Amino acid sequence: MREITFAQALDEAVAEEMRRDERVITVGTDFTGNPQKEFGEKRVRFTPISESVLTGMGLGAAACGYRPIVNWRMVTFCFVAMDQIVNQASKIRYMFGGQADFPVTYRCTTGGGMGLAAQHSQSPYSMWMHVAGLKIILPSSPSDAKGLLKSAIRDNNPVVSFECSRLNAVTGAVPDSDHVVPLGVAEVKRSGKDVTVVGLAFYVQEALAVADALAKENICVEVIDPRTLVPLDVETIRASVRKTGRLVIVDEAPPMCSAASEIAAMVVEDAATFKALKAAPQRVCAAPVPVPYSPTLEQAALPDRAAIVAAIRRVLQ
Amino acid sequence: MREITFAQALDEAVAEEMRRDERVITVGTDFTGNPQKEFGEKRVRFTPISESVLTGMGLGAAACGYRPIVNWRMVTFCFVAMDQIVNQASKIRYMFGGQADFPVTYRCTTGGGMGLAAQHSQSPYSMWMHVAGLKIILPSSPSDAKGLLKSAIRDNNPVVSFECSRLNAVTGAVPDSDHVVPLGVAEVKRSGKDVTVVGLAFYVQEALAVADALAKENICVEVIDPRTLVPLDVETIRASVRKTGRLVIVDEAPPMCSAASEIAAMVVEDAATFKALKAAPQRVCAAPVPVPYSPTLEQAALPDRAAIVAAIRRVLQ
Amino acid sequence: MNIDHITLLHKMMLIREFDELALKLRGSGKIYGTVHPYVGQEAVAVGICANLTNADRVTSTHRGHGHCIAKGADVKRMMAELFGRVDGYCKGKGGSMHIADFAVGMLGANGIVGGGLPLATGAALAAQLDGKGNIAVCFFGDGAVAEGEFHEALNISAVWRLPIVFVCENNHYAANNAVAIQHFTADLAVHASAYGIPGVAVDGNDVLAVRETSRGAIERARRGEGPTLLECKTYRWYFHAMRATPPPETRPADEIAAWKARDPIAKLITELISRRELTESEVGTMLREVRTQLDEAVAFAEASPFPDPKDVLVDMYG
Amino acid sequence: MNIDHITLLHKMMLIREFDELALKLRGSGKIYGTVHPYVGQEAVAVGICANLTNADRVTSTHRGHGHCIAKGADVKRMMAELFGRVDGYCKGKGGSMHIADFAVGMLGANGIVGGGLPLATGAALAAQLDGKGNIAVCFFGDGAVAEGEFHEALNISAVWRLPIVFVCENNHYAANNAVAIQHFTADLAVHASAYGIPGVAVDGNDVLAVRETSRGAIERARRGEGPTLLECKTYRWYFHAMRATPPPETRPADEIAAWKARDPIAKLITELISRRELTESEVGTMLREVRTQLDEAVAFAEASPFPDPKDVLVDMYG
Ligand SMILES: Cc1ncc(C[n+]2csc(CCOP(=O)(O)OP(=O)(O)O)c2C)c(N)n1
Ligand SMILES: Cc1ncc(C[n+]2csc(CCOP(=O)(O)OP(=O)(O)O)c2C)c(N)n1
Ligand SMILES: [Mg+2]
Ligand SMILES: [Mg+2]
Repeated sequence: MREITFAQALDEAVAEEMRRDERVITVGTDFTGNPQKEFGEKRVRFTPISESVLTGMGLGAAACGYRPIVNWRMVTFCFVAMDQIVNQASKIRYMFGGQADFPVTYRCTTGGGMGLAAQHSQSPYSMWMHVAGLKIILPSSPSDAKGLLKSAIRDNNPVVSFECSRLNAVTGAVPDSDHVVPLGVAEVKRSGKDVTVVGLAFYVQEALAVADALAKENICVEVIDPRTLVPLDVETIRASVRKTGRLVIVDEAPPMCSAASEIAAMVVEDAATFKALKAAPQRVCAAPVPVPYSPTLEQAALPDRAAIVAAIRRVLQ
Repeated sequence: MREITFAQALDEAVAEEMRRDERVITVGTDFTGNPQKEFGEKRVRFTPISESVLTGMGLGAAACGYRPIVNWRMVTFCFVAMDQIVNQASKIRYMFGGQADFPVTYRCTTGGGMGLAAQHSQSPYSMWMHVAGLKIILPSSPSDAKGLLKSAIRDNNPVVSFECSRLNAVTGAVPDSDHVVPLGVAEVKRSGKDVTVVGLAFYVQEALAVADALAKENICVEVIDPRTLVPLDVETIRASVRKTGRLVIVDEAPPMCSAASEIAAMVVEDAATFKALKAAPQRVCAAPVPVPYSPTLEQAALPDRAAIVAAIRRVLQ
Repeated sequence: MNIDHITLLHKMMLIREFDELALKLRGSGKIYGTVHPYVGQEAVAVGICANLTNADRVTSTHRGHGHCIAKGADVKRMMAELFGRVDGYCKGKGGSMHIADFAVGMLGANGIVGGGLPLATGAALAAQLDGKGNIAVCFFGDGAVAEGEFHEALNISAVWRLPIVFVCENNHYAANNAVAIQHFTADLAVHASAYGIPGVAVDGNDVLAVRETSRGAIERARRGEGPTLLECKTYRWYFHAMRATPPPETRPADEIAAWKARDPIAKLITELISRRELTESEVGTMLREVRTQLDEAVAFAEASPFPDPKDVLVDMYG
Repeated sequence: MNIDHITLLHKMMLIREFDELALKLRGSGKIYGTVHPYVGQEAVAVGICANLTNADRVTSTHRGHGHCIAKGADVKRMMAELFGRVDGYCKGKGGSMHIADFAVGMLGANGIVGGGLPLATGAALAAQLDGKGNIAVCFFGDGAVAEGEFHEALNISAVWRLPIVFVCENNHYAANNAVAIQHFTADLAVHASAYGIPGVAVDGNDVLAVRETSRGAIERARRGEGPTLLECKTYRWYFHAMRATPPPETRPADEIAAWKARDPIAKLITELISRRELTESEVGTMLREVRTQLDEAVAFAEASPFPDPKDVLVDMYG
């Protein structure tokens, strides 16, 4: 298997799917590499800065037989397009009684940790999770990035691909063949018996690092990556918690109504899983503030390994 | 005390605050009654259908000494203005280091149950809760509606007022004097010892009705109305759960990453409260679909008293 | 007799009678939710759709019944949708504001002012990529012109020379707000010039004029010469929308009377009679036929069952 | 010597040297995040702000350093902000893309393309309500013209005759996309006509022309006659933005050379020397003074502490 970066893996996913199916087209204000060279100016389109029309345009073209990939770039920028996401994309299939499919993929980057301040450091996936009707992927490794994005492009529904910026340069092995990771399947990234840590995106890597460190103290951490936020693989997470009896969730979004809240809620509302819980589930999230610019404050605002360790120790008490 | 409707209570709040402080102005595409008559065309402005510019305009005018009330009408319509809410209103104070205050109030209606179908039946408050930097009110009675909206208008921060449409015609006693309900204070609407039911908006009334019915079976339900979603009065809810050991949360938004998820998560992550829990907390939410039009489907999609009762029985088992 | 003209008249009558009936049925509680009557504006949808095939796509608005019927949707299934029944176009999930019929190229009504503009632009992109000379038409009101999506859609369509016709139905009001509250000018075709596309205004109460003028714009789009902004000046006869009861009228009585005197249906009838393409008695027959058709639609809707609550999760994903 | 002219030159120099320095400091890691250099466009901010007082408000963009300095912000506190220190304008919370100085009427840079337009419109509404003849100015790029918020802001400002000047800094690129990718025409002042407001284009590299032309628009706004769209044609000398390292240049070399030959600062110097308002040696002195001032700003920034992590929750609510 080749070692490639997260960013390369995503590019490969798009290129392979464009080769595989000529109905796949892509629009955005910028692209890595020069996809127009291979795929032409019709299928790869540079656009004005008009995220709202691009978002609806992707949906409209999807309704007419194409499989558009709309690149919002930073998640931040697509808030101007929120109507087309919330009022159109998520509802259109159901409210029209299933008359048509809408195979559109929306891509954007997420996350802080790079000194980009409030507007350019957001991780608001839970806002999309709340809106019934979208599928959502959030990969944490090059291999998952490629496999999930390929599944997203092949899916017949609007899928939002959240791509964590801090992972861009991370390298990892990616299978050579047509590598597809199904939507809705979590992965146990490391198996353990003492505590379940559910990490998201960058924090999967951080949780694994913490697990390594705690192994030296004979604390056996199970690390789970949901990989897909919608549909969420509830059963894999619950099964892990039933085994370990302890749950820590790590994410860089602020806690309130976050993916971490959802994971906590769906774990505890299952009677058997609740019964198996030996300690109060803990969320390790960002401080409830817009991400500040200064490195000292940004570090204080975002979760770090120490915070993960502290939460694990709390649930082990 | 007078008995007035929920809708009247909200109108009174605006009118009284406009009388009290001439910096209060209001913009929207429509108003109930004829506020221009009393307050003039300068302070009460009919607008083009441009929610995005109205939202930012409210913020900009707030930065310059006014206290605008921007009426989005249905929450649905403000998704076109989401950039100004998420990227500007919620972040502007913090990211500018607290240089200025932004006393702007955004009003909108929420909720289903009236045959208005997917786009016009939304209750997406959790999307705003997730974004750090906004305050949020969600009243369930005429008295709270008036008192909370007055507090919102007097608050020096962007406050979003979610106003449940199904409550519009509900009447209730409202104190005559300058009636203000502080932000961030939940209310125990009915005291009980067996189970804590946290209801939101319309479902506070429904929870109270269920509590009445179950009282006949000697099931003693405590009903809590958070009233303000941000800041959320965590302690009142936790204290109730520590007393009853059981928690049911009722809301008409879909469950995923909802206010109900947040309430479940923040209850269970407190060690003492977790310890006091005798059963798995239950969420009673809408089905994870856009609200359908047909009455049979809409009823199936939204929570009802039977679902609340069933959840209460589950936690009492 | 000119079959095309008779078809225009028939469609306009069908729209009018459909919406008159829908208002009554809303009043009696058979229809739920909100009804936005299209009465008075029939010439716009009918005149434009006369130039379209099923392979051409349209997007519509909250006031969508007219566009549906003009594009060829079946009034039976429309009525069943308004009744919230399983045989409705959306199986009862959509209702008045969300009727779509993809089979005839009707990509849906839309409850969001301006919300259909991006979707139509996407349909136009698909048509351009298909390269078969099909086009997209986007209907929207004068109110929608104040929304940013209007501007974004025109801009990108102009830059990409998309095969699309933007049809602004300027009925001079957005809900209760007259056009002067919304815009500097009542002539909304002026917006075209900044995008370097033709901006054309037409009497939206004259179906033959609408058909003729829009044909130019549509042919232009089919030839790959890009978008047109077509403003149809018209007026709605009734209130903006009705739920349980009709809301009070807030517009000047003389203004309403003047526009009613310019009834697009009466105008076409007069024209066709004067051309001897039609007789009074044929008009009567046609109206009876339309009413019978609508009675059947109501019977169809009544006979259709309500959706099974168990199906609430069906149709979410494809 | 004409004090006003010298002030213009001084501000332009200060902006240029500030941004040249900021790029270096970004390269050396003293500054974090992204720096969007304003170099080449100095005449726009300086020419326009020369007509404003602290009671007039401006909103800015991601490329905001020039607007800050022109509006009267202190380079010391700006530099401290770029360094992420507590004495920065935002106490280190904002950084380059979010500098604001409410005391001088600078309502903030903005990381969202088009995001400042609604805010400025609100400031204009406040000014109109105040009735004291103050105004708002909104700076934005050619890229922002494609966003819906541009259109919404112009429309409502026109309908309400708000005292605002919309300043489009047309530097012919949005990131790497030339204006032809974004718009039908490179002449963006054309958008004014649909709103019934004046649309004026000016050489954005000629500070005296900018000052003169914008004065007209500003006085018009002060008199209560409503908004103007002012397009300033200019060019940025460098890449769109720099993080750790400068990105490659993608624009044609001859285009860059042609615009550099029209350096707004050199142009003003030549003009003032030819008018005998300035000598070469005075220019040298001024440049040295500017550099000293910036050295002091860096020293000030270096001396200022990083924010205490414990203060992460401070400033959230008022
Ligand atoms: C984004 C948005 N804002 C507000 C509304 C509420 N609304 C529904 S229809 C309407 C008026 C629309 O006027 P116009 O576009 O002229 O269409 P008309 O009703 O005249 O056909 C308004 C304000 C909405 N549906 N969507
Ligand atoms: C809504 C939004 N979309 C995209 C971006 C990313 N972005 C930042 S600056 C920029 C180009 C802006 O071009 P222009 O408005 O011409 O300003 P200039 O950079 O030329 O000064 C883009 C696309 C953004 N910040 N906001
Ligand atoms: Mg209208
Ligand atoms: Mg530019």
